[in-house]
Amino acid sequence: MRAIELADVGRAYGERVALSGVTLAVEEGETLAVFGANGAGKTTLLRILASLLRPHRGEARVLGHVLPKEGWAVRGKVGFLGHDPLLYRDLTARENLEFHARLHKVPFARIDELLEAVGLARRADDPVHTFSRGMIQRTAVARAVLHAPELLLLDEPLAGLDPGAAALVEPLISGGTRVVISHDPTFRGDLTLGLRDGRVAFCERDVTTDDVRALYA
Amino acid sequence: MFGRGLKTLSLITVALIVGAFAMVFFYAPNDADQGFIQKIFYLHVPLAIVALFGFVAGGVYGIKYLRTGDRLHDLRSYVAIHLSLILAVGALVTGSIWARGSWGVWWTWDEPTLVSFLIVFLLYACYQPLRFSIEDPERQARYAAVFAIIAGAFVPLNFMAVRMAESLVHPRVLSTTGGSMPSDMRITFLVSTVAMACLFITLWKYELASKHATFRLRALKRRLADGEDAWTPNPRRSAAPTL
Amino acid sequence: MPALPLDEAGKYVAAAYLVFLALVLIYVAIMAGRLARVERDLGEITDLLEQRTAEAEDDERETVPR
Amino acid sequence: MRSAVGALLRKDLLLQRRTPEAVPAMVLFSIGTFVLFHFALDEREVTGNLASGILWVTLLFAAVLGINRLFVSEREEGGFDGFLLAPVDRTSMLVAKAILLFLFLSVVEVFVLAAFTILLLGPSPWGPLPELILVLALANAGIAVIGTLVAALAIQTRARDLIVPLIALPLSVPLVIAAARACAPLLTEGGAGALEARWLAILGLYDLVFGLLAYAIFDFLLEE
Repeated sequence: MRAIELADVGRAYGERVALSGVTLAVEEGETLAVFGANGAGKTTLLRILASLLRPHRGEARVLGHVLPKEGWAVRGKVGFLGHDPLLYRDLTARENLEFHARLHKVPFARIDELLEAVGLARRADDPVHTFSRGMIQRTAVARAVLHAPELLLLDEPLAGLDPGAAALVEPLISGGTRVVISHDPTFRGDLTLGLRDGRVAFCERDVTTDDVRALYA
Repeated sequence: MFGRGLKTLSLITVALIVGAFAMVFFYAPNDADQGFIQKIFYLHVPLAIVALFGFVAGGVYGIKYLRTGDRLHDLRSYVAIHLSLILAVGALVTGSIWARGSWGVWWTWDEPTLVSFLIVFLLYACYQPLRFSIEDPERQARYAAVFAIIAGAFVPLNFMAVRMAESLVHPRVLSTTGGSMPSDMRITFLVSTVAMACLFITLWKYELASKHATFRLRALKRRLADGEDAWTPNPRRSAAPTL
Repeated sequence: MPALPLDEAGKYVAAAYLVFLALVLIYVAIMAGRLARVERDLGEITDLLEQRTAEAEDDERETVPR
Repeated sequence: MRSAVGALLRKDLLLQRRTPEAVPAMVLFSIGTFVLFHFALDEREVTGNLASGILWVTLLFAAVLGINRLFVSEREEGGFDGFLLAPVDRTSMLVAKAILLFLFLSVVEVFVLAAFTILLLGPSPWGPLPELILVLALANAGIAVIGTLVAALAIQTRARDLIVPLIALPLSVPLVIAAARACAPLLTEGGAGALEARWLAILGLYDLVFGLLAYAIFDFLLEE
């Protein structure tokens, strides 16, 4: 089964067309790397895949379900890590995770496991607003993978992380089917998508670093 | 497509309005209590009733929009509420004039129709600002529909509450529509109401046709200008729906 | 409540009906403004179309002699 | 749905306990308004219609403050996205927020009623307390439902602070009519008058109509 199938997907915000004519397919277990300058439509694509945005045209299938009609079936099966950590600043890391665990009906044992894995076990009961940027990002990663999602949608998952923290987080977010937005031109997935001004610049299995760099020129 | 039958409808409306006003002044007798001033009744109450139904119709089209996602329903809802607002202003002003003539004051809290209309008017006056403060056209349509449905349900509830709250001390004509109103007055009132309803429908269709034509024209212009697909949205932000 | 005499009441009744007339006329005026804009838009579209056809003819003329 | 409502409520109450924002502000605002009414009306004591009117107008304005804050944490800290990503019924957000607003109002009313009795009210409200609580509960339910709807409607607009009072005040007119008229005889000097059933009927009808309506259309306010 294909994890993601997009056919001519497009989306506009009012007068501005953010994304148009995206066609691609990602097999199960593969990683799709997405590149593009700021405002090229990367975040819009990610939000459409997470069923947070309704595509205005084209057909989108995620995990075999048509969006937006079957969005309810996709929800809970994707792990979404966007720019925004989606954490309440006045709650502790543990309370935030407990809230999401209740929504996703995940046993609390998983929370301790994850807090240990991202190296936050000692700070778990401090409010998130006392955290540094890297710690917030680590908590957000824990939140995104809390319910063991079938598909991970990640927007620069390693942003703000030092090499040590990145090494902690890496195993949590690799292995399964992924869509990863990155600004590191050396990052490689099984399939690489380049976006420019909301349109597909390339979508291939073999790309060179120069191809990627050309997007930002 | 909205213009179909508009001409016939307009002619019927003109005939009905002229007929209704002629009946008001030449057929209906002067009211026994209030005398000539009661002639305002044939204007004020139909305005109020039609505006009321217009608001509720806006809510019904809001429901249709949410069910189907068809932007034309949003347009219908918007135009119905927009026109009803204008009629509500008319109902308020004529009611106020009636109060001045009858009781010597510009405003009276003893006339539930008038008080309810003020409240309903205040609520619907927020409709345009609400639309205007939402940028994304799709969200604008959706939220406007939700507002139209809430407000549409609010209209009858509000009337009930206000009617119960006001002590009915003044001689009120509307309460006599059922029984003791002379039949020639009742017929005049009915004709006036039908005429007003026809006027509303005519203007509604007229504005729909106008708005629809404007959108299609703009879409055509955009296509000619830069060869873009027709789905590129309208570059001007406004409270009015876009297609 | 004593009924107002006709000459007194007539003013108010006339005022009320005039309000109604004024509302309808203001509406007509607003729609007239919209119609003017539609007319202008139509003019622009016609110009654009003529420009296009003129360009197309120029292209043809250039390619034919060769 | 019950577990989602529970999760949302628990989270909101926790947030409220950690950084109490809405409730203290609503209480202080109400007491300030009573002081203003004292000077504006130049009355040491109020009874009957006047007392009931002051109480309800004050409570309604205080409620608007709470309504304005209801979804702020969701919007500013990504709560909407986090909630929308979870496999739960979207209406649970409405239920949780309406219950939260109901609880806010109830807590506020405990303090406000006490302050009102001390500062302005002539007759003692303790005799007709059960009837008073019945009216308050019915009116709170209405304000909670309509407040949640208006708050969700306004939170995504640019003029949120303006839209909330502009829409919420006219919408709550029937509530205020019924609640104020129902309370007036209860707050009258020299023995409480009887509670009129028709006002309770209006309050109940209002709660029912808008409760069902909110349940049916709330989903559309959360999409995207």
